[in-house]
Amino acid sequence: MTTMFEEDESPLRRLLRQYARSRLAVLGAAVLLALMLAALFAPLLAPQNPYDLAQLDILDSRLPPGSHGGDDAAGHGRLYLLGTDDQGRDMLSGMLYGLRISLGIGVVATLAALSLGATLGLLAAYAGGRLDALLMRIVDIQLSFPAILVALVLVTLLKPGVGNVAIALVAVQWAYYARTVRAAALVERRKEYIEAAQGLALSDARIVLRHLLPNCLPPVIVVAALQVANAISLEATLSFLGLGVPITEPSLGLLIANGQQYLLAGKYWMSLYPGVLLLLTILAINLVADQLRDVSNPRLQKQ
Amino acid sequence: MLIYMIRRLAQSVGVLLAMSMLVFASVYLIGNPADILISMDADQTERARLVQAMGLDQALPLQYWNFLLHALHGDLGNSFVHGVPAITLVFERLPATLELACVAMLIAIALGVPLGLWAGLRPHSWVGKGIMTGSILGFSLPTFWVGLMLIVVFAVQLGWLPAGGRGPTREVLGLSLSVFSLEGWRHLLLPAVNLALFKLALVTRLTRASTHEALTQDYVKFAHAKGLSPARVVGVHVLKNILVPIVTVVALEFGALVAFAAVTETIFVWPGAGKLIIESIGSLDRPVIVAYLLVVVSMFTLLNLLVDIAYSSLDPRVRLDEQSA
Amino acid sequence: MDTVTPLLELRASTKRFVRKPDAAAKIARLFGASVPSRTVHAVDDVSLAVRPGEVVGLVGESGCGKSTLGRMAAGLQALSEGERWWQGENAELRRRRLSASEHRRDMLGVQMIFQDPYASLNPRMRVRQIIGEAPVAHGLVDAKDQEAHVAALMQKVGLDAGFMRRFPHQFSGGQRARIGIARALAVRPRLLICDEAVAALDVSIQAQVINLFMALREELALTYLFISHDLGVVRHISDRVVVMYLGRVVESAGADALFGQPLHPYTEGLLAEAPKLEVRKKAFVAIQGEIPSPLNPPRGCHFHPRCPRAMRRCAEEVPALARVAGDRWVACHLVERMGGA
Amino acid sequence: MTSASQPVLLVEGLKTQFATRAGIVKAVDDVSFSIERGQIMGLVGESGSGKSMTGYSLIGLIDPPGQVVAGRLRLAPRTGEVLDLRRLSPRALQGVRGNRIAMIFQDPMMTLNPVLRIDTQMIEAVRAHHRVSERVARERAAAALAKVGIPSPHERLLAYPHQFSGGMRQRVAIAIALLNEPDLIIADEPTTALDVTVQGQILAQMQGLCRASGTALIWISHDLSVVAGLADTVSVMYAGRIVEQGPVAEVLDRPRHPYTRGLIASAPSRNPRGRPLQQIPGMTPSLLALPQGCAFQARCASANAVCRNEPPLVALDGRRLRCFHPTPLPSSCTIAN
Amino acid sequence: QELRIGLSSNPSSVDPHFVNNDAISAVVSHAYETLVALDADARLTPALATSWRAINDTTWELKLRDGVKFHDGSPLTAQDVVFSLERPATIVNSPSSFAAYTRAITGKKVVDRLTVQLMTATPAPLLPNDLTRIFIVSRKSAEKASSDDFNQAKVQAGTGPFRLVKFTPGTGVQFTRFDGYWGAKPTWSGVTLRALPAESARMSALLSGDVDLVENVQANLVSQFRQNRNLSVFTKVSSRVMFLYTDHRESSPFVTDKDGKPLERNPLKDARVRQAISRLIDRSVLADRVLDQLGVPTGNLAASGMFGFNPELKPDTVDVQGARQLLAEAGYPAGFGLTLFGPNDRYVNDKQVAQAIGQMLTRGGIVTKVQVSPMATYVGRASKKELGFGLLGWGVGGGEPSGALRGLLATPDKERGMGATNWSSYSNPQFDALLNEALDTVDDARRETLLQKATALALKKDYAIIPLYHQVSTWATRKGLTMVPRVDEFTLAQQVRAEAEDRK
Ligand SMILES: Nc1ncnc2c1ncn2[C@@H]1O[C@H](COP(=O)(O)OP(=O)(O)OP(=O)(O)O)[C@@H](O)[C@H]1O
Ligand SMILES: Nc1ncnc2c1ncn2[C@@H]1O[C@H](COP(=O)(O)OP(=O)(O)OP(=O)(O)O)[C@@H](O)[C@H]1O
Ligand SMILES: [Mg+2]
Ligand SMILES: [Mg+2]
Repeated sequence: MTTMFEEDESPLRRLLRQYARSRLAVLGAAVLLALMLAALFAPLLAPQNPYDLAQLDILDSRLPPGSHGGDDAAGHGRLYLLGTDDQGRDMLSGMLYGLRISLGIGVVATLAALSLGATLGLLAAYAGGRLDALLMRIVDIQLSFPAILVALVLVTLLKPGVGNVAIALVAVQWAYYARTVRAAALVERRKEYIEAAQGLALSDARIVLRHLLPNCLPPVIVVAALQVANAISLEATLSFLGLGVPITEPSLGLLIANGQQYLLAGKYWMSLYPGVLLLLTILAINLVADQLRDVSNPRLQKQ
Repeated sequence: MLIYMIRRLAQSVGVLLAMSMLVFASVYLIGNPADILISMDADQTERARLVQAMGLDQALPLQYWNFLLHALHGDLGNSFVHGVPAITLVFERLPATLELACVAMLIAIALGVPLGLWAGLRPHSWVGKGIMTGSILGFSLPTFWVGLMLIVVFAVQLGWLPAGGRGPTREVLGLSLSVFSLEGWRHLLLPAVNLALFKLALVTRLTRASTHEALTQDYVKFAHAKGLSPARVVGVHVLKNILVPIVTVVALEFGALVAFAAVTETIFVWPGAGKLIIESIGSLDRPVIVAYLLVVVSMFTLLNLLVDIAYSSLDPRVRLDEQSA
Repeated sequence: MDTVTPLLELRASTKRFVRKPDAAAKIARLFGASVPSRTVHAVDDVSLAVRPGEVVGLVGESGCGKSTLGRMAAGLQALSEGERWWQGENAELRRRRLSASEHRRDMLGVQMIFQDPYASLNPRMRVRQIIGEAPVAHGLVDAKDQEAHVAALMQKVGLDAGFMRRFPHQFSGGQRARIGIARALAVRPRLLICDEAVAALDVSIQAQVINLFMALREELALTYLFISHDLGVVRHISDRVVVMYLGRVVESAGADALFGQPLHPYTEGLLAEAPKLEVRKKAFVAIQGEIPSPLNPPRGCHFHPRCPRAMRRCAEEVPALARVAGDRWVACHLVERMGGA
Repeated sequence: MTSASQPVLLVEGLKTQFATRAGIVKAVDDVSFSIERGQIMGLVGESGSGKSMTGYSLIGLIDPPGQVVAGRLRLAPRTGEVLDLRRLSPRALQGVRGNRIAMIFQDPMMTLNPVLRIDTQMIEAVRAHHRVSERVARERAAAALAKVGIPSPHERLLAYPHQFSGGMRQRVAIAIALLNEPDLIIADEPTTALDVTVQGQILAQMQGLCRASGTALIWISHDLSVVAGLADTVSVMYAGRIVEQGPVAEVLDRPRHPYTRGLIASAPSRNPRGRPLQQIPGMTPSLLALPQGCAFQARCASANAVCRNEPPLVALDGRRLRCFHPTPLPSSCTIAN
Repeated sequence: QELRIGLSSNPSSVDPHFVNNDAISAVVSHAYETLVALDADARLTPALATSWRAINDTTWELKLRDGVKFHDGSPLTAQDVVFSLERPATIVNSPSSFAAYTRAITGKKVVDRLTVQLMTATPAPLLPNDLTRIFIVSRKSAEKASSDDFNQAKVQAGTGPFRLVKFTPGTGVQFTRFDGYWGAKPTWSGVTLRALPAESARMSALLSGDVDLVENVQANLVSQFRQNRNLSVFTKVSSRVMFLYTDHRESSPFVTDKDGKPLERNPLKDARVRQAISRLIDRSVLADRVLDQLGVPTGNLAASGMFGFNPELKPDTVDVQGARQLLAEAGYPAGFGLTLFGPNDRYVNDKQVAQAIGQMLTRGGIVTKVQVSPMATYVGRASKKELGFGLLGWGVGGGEPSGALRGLLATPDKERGMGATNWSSYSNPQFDALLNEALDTVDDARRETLLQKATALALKKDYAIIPLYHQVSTWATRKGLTMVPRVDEFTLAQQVRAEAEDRK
């Protein structure tokens, strides 16, 4: 028997192949990968541990890019390739670690929000009835709060800290996923393959986990990729408002926020470099997510 | 429609109630307003007197209950900091925020829809791709950073526009607005652009996506087959269809815009409600926080309702009472 | 006549879809607003029996309740009224009597094959999973034998077993229909309910799938409830045909009898309208009027507004489904009179 | 007039291709036919055989990356001039669409713009081609609705599409096609989504309207029996090519292409009840990976080495045929009777 | 000619008795005056009262200035003074009342039109200082007026050189010259105060010429502004002292060993440890580098030159060796772990200072984490004594440090209003006795000595808190303006002049 499909291709491979069609998106993916690696191996790459106060020297503060520090045993201080911030922190190291925190918060918060939201959304859709109504009312309430305010109040409440910023971001985002997943699940639930599974007397848990979930998640995951960028951005804004991560362990956003007051003084490097890195990161994530969304669109997949 | 209104009303009351409770509890948990409000050199007696005057000596549920009783009479309490009714304060500042948000939204729509249409109609052209990549930038730049850059470039370096504050205002229909003078606009421009940037990206992408989607529909092909000019097909058939999602998102985002104005207002010293809320959170001015959130959430809810109504006029298929709860 | 116990039976079954008024609607009613509670009588007092080994065809226009009836028969949808009998026993009582696993066996005894070959297969599962999941989950087949089982089934429905690791999107419509059939067969059902199972297929493929159905019937002693709006197909494979109109059965008869001499005016119109290869330059004269909405069906006989021979009585009185002769049932006042005369 | 001799539409060697990343898709490959005034041509074939693309090619509505790459499309409307559709400027083509050639699509739910009222959609169709006042256009629209059997047309004009049933919508679409009294209507499976009785109504109306106005009609369908009852001539497509073409009676009663024959033979009504249907083995090939020569060879019982060559479309027995091994006549006669 | 000033605060009211807040008092000072004023160096000077003296231990007599007119046209009389001293207590919803300054007064006696006697229950040496806080308003206008009327400029009840024109919450305040002013005629025909709390916006406003003068110049811009031909910078050591408070309790949260495990005994309880901390901090680096010279190292609470300043208390100099030795003596040769808390939105470069201190301590062996948060959260936790070690600033107001000693260091005593802000839980009966004596001493010279002694005891001997530096206040103006900067950080148009005019 002949067939129309010659290749025995897995969906993942097909996705990758279609993804690779846009050069810009491939570039974005490459940059993102590089950034992630840089963040992951920051302790190995960074010349300094910017979070160890003992390694900082206030006398080396605010040095322009390419300066040497003064206070070294040998007399020649170390080289600060991208300058230092107002604590004498090596900008390069600070940015690498900051990227780690920013990406970490963005990814962790998004993943947590996604799992929480998806679970509740699925539950609501599959169970229906009162549970559904209750969950959706909570979602409505959550969504009618402006995100930034929720985060603001929460972080103030929980006291600033990496974990708490992530919690605030989860609190801001989960409802969104719950609603999206529920909507997707309601559509999928009507499809005949679910009915077929019910007809095959499979257990509810099995139907939800093996049939419903895998079909609701992919579009949401793509959205989540975009949300990572949002989360990073929101964390930066919180840091700017003085409510973000600890001051001695700055994220990219906090570095920018700290550096911005030196802009007028012409000490651009303190906020420009982390700003550019943040921009690059978010740009890369968006490029990747954008393309992912395009290729995961079934309308475009058929050809 | 009536049912729908009742349902929405009940929902909003629930939302407002839940919200006020949450805010009450969270402000309580953050800290004691008395600590920050009372001047440091005040002694214990003075403190005790003030705490009592603000009603902070009572148990939290009791405070909440009192608040509810007063709220039913439209009294949301006096600002701890300003001493005036919190709701008055919020309404005093709201016009400035609304003005900023409206102008920002207008900028976003006026630029975003044409750009999005262009990109949607020519998705493979360089211009189209350029618009889309450019719009990612709008998403990527943190608002506060862009704001500072705008100030540095346009106010300090070039000296074209003022760095912050609001221009002269005029009372119109009880709202003091600053859009009636050149000076007013000069002050408005930078913060509005700053605020608009994110939404501009959003509107552009949404328009493009909807256009793209609409173009694959049979009715577009049918319109072409009727021999309509491409201008009419795009201008009437496509536009009217993509209007539905755009109006929805724009209206919903308008609420977010008002909320997000807090950051822009802080940077540009725009005397709006967003700045007020940031200050109030900073000083734990609970009545103002509650009043602000109540107003904003009510606005959100109202907008939602308006969206739904607009929806049904734009998209005749939607009938309000059929949206199941 | 009915000496054989039907394998599956629906007795006076009704399915209503009601949107219950919520609190807000009730309040609105208090204010005097007229809030219609919307009820769709998808299936209205229908009795249907499928005897072992039989192929029952179910025809009717879109929205007349064929799929709903099919789902009720398959046990996928609860009945609003009436009873479902399985192997001569009230399914509800039987369920109470049986253990969970025995009940599951019962459910497996009826399998449905769906219209849409795209939507009815989980797009994120491999064929092996799709076909092999249920038998393993129910312990019909050992996990290690899954592959062999699936391969055998695929062979049976005419698919290359080498495609086991593929995903549904990598198959054509006809192949997907076969996968759906294999999935149903995997749990060794006795009754297959085919809901428009060939409607989405191209004519040339349709023939292949129909042939497959017929071959399986012989081989596995299967019973079918065959839902379709294509009269030609139904006529070809059914022993008995049931015609539905707007939630009710209007006529039911052996295939030859029904196609040879339709009694109900609707059946008559349906047959007349069906385009035929043999008829050239036909002067089409259609049944007049649109299909009414099941939300507010006409009173009396549902068909009377479109019936060329409607009488006053038809608008008032619901005609009962009455036996005309042998296995032949019709719900029409005209026919009743005929029968009486 | 020359109308008797000159066909309304003459298509010669039409080729439409899609340049995709996976290769060139020859959606329409060397299609030729002609239609006389008032004549109904059925265009049949299975899904993906290029029926719709043929239709779209005629009115220049192929979406990129598709392109009409070859062929002559000559339209001779009542106005007397002869138009080469492929040479027309976009503007001129726009003047032909909906005016001289109208098209109706398969899905009645999707063809009307859901957010515009029926009157808007009808009036714009009139005013796109005629400088008339809105009132006149509205009258015309109402008249057209009446013609397709929609009662109280003036009121119905004010409705939105979602307030109509599928059959009614399709009739509105037909009314729009009729508005400017075109010379040719291309109907792309307009009744496939409809019920038998509703389909009957629409077929009846189309038939009557074409007879009355002398409009030529291309009826695209995958259902041979509909075409059998409606059309004068039929063209059978397979994998982008016309494999058999001729008067309905000739082609359907005495099919000579193995594919046409298989198609007809597989219809349940052509088979004894309860017996296995005759079937065409195999599946429709992908347009991307067509075999060298005849596209049908893999499924054809009589295929041999000759079939690796491109079969030409040859006139035979009052029809045109693209096959090296035409089925001998007598065998099909028996089936017909 | 009009003067436009960019404020770093956002005044919430212009009712002079509504809220006791320095920033608002500064704004209000354009239109209202007090009986006794503080000069630029925070020394008492006559204002609406030409003289004041204690006629016995519990009675003060004040002579009012003759010929003073209110903006509403009425003349200043003793009745207005009595009214003004009573008004603060009548404002109930004030978040921070001025009543604290009038509570000591138990009786008021109008001797004649221009003479008032104020009676107190106990000796009140600080009454004149307290009177520097209370603005005098016209009874005629203010009697029936609400705070709102003040804010909407419906009442014109001040005597100051400027008259309120308009107050726009969130935007600023506008004043115009009051021609009937009793003192020197102001240079400016009008004054606009614009609320520009965001630093960059305020600085940009000056750079772009939107305002003529700004207060609180962004620290890192001071030197740049100094070199800018178009700008002038003015600085003044302010009365705000920055210090670290340390937990004196048996155990303290956040005090750990070097690995972060909680310690049973609180090392901070040992004065040697506190001294070690003080010695580890390089105050000159803080002042010069971190604060861009907007700080002056101090070992005092009062600023140099102020009443109560103790010249013998020199700021500790950095001495890492000595500090380690002290730690070793105290039983922590290897150091221990701490968390330093502080605000991030209150003082000049507060978060940078906190981090820099963190660095210095960490290098000295006390591994320090730094946690900064907005003042709102910080104060809440600190006042509940949840934090053991923190950075705080204190404006030593009213012209002498007794308030600071009382609030920060006295053993908490609710009845007597002692130790309300004693977050370090410091308690030394000897200190309390000294302070109490000072508070009852009317004789200025003796009181000053007592205050100096008390300060020395707490700061030098006990290291109860660790003073760091005095903040330096800054102003920048466009070229051509001069101003007299004030130690109390007030920005007053009265003290700004155009240079050209000076030369004339
Ligand atoms: N879950 C449901 N809720 C509400 N109404 C329903 C539901 N399912 C079916 N209906 C209604 O019941 C009626 C019968 O539907 P059903 O799907 O059984 O028709 P059908 O004969 O299978 O039609 P088709 O040929 O289009 O498949 C329809 O009017 C449909 O709108
Ligand atoms: N955008 C496209 N890109 C590539 N190939 C296309 C595109 N659009 C259509 N095709 C191809 O053109 C061929 C002809 O399609 P067409 O729509 O004409 O088929 P059809 O005969 O109308 O089928 P159906 O009966 O399903 O409507 C199909 O095989 C399809 O794969
Ligand atoms: Mg169905
Ligand atoms: Mg087609």
